[in-house]
Amino acid sequence: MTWLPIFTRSTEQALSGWPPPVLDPAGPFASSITTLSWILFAMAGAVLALVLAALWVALAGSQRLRSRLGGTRVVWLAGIALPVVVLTALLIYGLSLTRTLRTPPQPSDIRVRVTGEMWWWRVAYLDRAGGVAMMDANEIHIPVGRTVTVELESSDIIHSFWVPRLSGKIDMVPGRRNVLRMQADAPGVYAGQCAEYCGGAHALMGFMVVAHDPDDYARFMAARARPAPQPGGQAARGAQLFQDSGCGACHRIAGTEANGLAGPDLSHVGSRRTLGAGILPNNRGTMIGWIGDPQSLKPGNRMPAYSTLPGQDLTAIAAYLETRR
Amino acid sequence: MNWRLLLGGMAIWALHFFALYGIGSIWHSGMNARLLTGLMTLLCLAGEGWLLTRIWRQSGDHLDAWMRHLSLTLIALASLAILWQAFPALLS
Amino acid sequence: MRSETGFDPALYERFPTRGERPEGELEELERVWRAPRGWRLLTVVNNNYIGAFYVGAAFLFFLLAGVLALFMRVQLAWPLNGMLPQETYNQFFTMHGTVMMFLFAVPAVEALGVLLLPQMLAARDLPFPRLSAYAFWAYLVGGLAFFASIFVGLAPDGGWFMYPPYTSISYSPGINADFWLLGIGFIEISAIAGAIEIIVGVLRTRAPGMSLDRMPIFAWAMLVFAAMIIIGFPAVILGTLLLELERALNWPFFDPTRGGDPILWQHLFWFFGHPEVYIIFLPAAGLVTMMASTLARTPVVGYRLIVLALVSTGFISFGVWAHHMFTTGMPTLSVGFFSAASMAVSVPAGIQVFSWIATLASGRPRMNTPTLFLVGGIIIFVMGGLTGVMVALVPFDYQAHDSYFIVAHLHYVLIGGMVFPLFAAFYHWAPMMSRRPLSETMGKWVFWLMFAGMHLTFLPMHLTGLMGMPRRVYTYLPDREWGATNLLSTIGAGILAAGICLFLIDLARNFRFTTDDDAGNVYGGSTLEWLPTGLYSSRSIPVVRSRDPLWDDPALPRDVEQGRYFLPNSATGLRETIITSPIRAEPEYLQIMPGPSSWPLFAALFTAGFFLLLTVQAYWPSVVSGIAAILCVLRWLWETDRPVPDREVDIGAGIMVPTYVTGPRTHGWWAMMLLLTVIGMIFLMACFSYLYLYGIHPRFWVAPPDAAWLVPILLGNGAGVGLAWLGRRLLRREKTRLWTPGVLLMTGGGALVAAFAADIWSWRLHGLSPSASGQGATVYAFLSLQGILAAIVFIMTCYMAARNSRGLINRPADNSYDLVFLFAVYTAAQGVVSALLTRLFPGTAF
Amino acid sequence: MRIGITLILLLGGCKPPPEGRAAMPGADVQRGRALVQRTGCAACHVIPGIRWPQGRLGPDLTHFARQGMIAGRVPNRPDMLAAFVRNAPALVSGTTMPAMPLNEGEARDVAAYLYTLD
Repeated sequence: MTWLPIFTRSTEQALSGWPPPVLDPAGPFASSITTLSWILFAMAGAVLALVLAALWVALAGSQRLRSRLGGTRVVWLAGIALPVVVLTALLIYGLSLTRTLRTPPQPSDIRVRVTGEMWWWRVAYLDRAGGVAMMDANEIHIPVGRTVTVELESSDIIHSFWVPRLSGKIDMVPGRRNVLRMQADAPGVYAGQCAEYCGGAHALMGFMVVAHDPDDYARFMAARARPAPQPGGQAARGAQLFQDSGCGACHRIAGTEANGLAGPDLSHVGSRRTLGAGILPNNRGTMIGWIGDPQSLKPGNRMPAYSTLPGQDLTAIAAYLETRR
Repeated sequence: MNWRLLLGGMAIWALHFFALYGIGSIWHSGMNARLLTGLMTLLCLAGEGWLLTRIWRQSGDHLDAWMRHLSLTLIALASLAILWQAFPALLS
Repeated sequence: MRSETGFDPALYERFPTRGERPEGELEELERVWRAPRGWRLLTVVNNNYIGAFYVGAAFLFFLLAGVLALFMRVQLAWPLNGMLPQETYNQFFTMHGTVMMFLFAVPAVEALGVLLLPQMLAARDLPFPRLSAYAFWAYLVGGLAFFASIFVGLAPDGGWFMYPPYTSISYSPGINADFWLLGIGFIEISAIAGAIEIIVGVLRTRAPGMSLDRMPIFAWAMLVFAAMIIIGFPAVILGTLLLELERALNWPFFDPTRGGDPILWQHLFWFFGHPEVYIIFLPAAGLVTMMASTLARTPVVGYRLIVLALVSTGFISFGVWAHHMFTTGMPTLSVGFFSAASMAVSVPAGIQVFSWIATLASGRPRMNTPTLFLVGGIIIFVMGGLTGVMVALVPFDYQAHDSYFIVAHLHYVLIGGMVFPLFAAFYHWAPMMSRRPLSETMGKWVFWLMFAGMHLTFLPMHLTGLMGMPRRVYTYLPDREWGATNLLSTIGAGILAAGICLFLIDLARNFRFTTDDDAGNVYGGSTLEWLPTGLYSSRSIPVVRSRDPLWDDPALPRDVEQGRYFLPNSATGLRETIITSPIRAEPEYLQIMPGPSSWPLFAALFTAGFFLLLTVQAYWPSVVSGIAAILCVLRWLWETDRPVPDREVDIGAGIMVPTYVTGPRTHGWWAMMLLLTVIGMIFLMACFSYLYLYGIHPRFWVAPPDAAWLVPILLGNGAGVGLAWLGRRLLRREKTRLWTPGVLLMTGGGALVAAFAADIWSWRLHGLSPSASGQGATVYAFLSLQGILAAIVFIMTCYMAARNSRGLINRPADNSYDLVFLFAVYTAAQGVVSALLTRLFPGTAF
Repeated sequence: MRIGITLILLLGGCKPPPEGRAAMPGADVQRGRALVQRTGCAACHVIPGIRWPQGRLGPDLTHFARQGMIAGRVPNRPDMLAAFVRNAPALVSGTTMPAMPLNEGEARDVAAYLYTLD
């Protein structure tokens, strides 16, 4: 059963698990690595076949073949000359590809700063000057066909940013700012995951990258830039409860008094595809369940349980958060 | 033959490697790093060559001959590794 | 034939000797080497016993860590399995990696070295039997206590790599991480003690005539292995020391907000951690080479190329540490260097693989159990090596790093490169120390179960990794399609485990430990360990004239057993072995060896007590235990290095060698130089850390104290060395008062302590606090190292003064005195260098 | 063959015919299950057959059909259950169970699904 039917891969792919994301790239940075991967697999297959054949001859071959194999000449040819030639070629290829992948950010790139937290992702969209244009969490929206510079930071311990279908991974190291470039060539949702062990809920630290058509992207960003509507009815009561329950101490909601920075920014939580850093679909039930008892869904995370709130209140808060799109 | 000649080839590789690591850490990239890397590589390859001529002239009994061959192959492998080591800077 | 030491090789022609050996020689050898019985067996120091205990203990840890792996595999069998909670899983995978690497792999190959090397080299024992005993007991007690932490939920959970800041006090406040740091730091000491022993053993206790080109390949491999431990382990010792200091005293080595850097740990850890892989692989590769030759009944093809591979791996593997750090954001240029070195290090591996194949091809291999394990191991290792080449390419590593692809890669390399060869070796060498060989029939079952299970477990993991599954996750969500391959892996793990269980049954049914009536040369080996042996090793020590002496001289076993070679008796009535020259193995002198003693055992127990009590924060009991450990070590040393009545003895065929030698030719001097290399490497790593942190965060740095402080520091260190040197000179004078050299040495030790006091005082007055910045932390780390050394020198000088006052010093020169002198010279030099470095670089320029 | 029939009969015997109180004519169990997934009920309840999530804020629903009362206050009847899943606070004031965005038909489907949890 698929609980997060949000990744853009067809059903057959999802059923068979093939091709695996690393070999199913969706952008130029990942696909250059995929090409390299296939070359490496071919190389490995050929060498393994050679070794197996040689072993076969050594153990069960005819006397004539065995005597040809049983001398230092074989060591010089297959053990030294062959690896040197193959490895030199691979090294040159690998180095030039590394240089391409590590090209410094260009001014034309879209800039996003992602900060690793235990165990979620803080996302800040940057403007040309490097100022923060918009805050979000656990979801990165990018336009198709444009290169995105992701600035990687950490606020606590080492994490690693990895979206297999878009690019390789780079670590988020406290005290440093690493840079990764990625690009998606087709609209879709691409799963990402923390790849560096960061204790506790490391296993449940996911996120996603959403690639939009350029027009769609412009509309999306414009919609986000508009101030959220005043909540009415149940949502209004939820807004009051949100404030009274102290949620604002940890969470920020743009345009309100809630300005906490300890937890994910909730200004646009209603439009996110997932909750709990990529692990739950976002709907009324999961939102209420998450607020009521986050520890049973993601053990060890930093959100305290609000299980003492009655159902109406949880519903109201969830309804309020749903309006923050 | 002695230990110094036997391990000399690889010792020069180590010297070259750590020098390049230092250069890369200080300058990261750019012209300085490439020039220094090239210079260091030439120096170390020359060192291997010098060692080669010294060992070439050695003679002696079975053990000396054996160690001489071993040293020469070590020098060859070290030179290859030195050359590869210089690729990242020289090819960029 | 040339000579290395002035020994005339023509004398070898006197062997094998003719004529009857005198009555009672063999009985005396047996009496001298007899092992203690009953409870006293705990005091045994002979390599046959210690080696067997050691192998057994290492295998026990293999099983324990394997059980942890099975639990993990069951937890991962399907998505969201709830068998192991998150915290427990994190502790399990940390312990699995740590125990496999530190408590199984390294000790296992070291144990094989202790067990096999003296036999292969036809030495009576390793040169420092009590040190082996100490290393073994320290390892066993420390390892068991460390493992027990998992039963009380106190096991570390930071991964076997223990990356800060996760393992710093802020994010891991419990004592779990301290268990790792102190437990492993302690076990590393044991590994280093073993490595020193192995280097001296291989280079100085070979049978006469066994020149470098006639050494068994395993001896070459162990030589490189031990040298790599000497160079590599100090980095992690320093790393654990720094991290423990950060945790206990808040010295910010790895805290970026105060001028530290978490990546520094990764450099220190992997500078040890990658060579570690080759440290594990090389000895096993040495065994493979020897077994391939024996099983195919043909000399090794490409012996010289294999030595080339071993030596070059020893070097180049120190240039690949940062390929574990490609994704940390290192400069592109540096990343390229490490990629290139990673390519270079695979050339020697290729040489070895094709040498093995050529050796098998040139002979007629029989398909028995060791051959199966050998060939299976080669196939698995080649597959791991090929994925290794893949991840050595930076772009591919960006995808594969920290994914299950790496889990597959490393298990292929380690299981193919070490575990399968080890099982081959179990079957191959069991007849050497068991009355019965292991079962061939069961062995084949064991092999096929392990081989199939291994592939079923780890082959799908490559795909799981490419599907995007990261390592070290306790569970995963159902929507990622990782379920099928994970289930296969779990089934495979069960099959692998079944194979190992069958091996245990085979062991229980057929293995019967013995030192004298063993099953013998079942596979027809060519090297000296297959000579008939007792606890004294072989009856006499043969002259080695080729690489495969047992094949080239079929009469050798008989001649050796009839005492027709070197040292057919106990020349001095004590335990002894011949010390030979390092290159040509010419006899130099007779080493008197210590016998059984309970002091190494007590020293190990108290050392373990010191570290474990420190972990649970019982500081005073810990100090008491530490002092007790020092006293035990001194007590054990007290009986050694005594004057010998016979200055020269006949070691066979009228060849006379001295019994007491001093200076750079002695095995003790070599061991001390190796120990100083270890300490020097720790210091070098501290210098690297200091320069590295300056390079990363110069803005935290302040000007050093006034350079005038260098005067007392230099004077104190100079005076220390001068006084010790003077004492050494005075030993030579017959007329000197008896106690003068001891007092001079002790005063010299005092001067070193005074120089250290001046150094630390200057920084305290200057006001730099160790918790202020990376600079403060590293400066005080230098001071801590210097303080420890100065304290050790002072204790040693007091010990020498005590020996002197009891007339236990040899004149005109004394080995113990020389060793203390060497240590003091090193300490003074390190004190001067660290004082200069911290004051002159970067000085006031930043 | 005969053994097979016996087995089928035996198995059938294990599952008694639906009791009167759980009879829900017209409700679609499959749709109910899909709705349970869509609305995220499992974020608070352990529900058999749903692997993820398995929240523990609310009670475990493993044997829900056997339960006598809903939330310990209301009799476990189809009409009551359908009303409860739509708007629990209206039936049981102070309950943590929130009102869910379901229409009446959907609520009956969900209730029907819940009665399959025996």
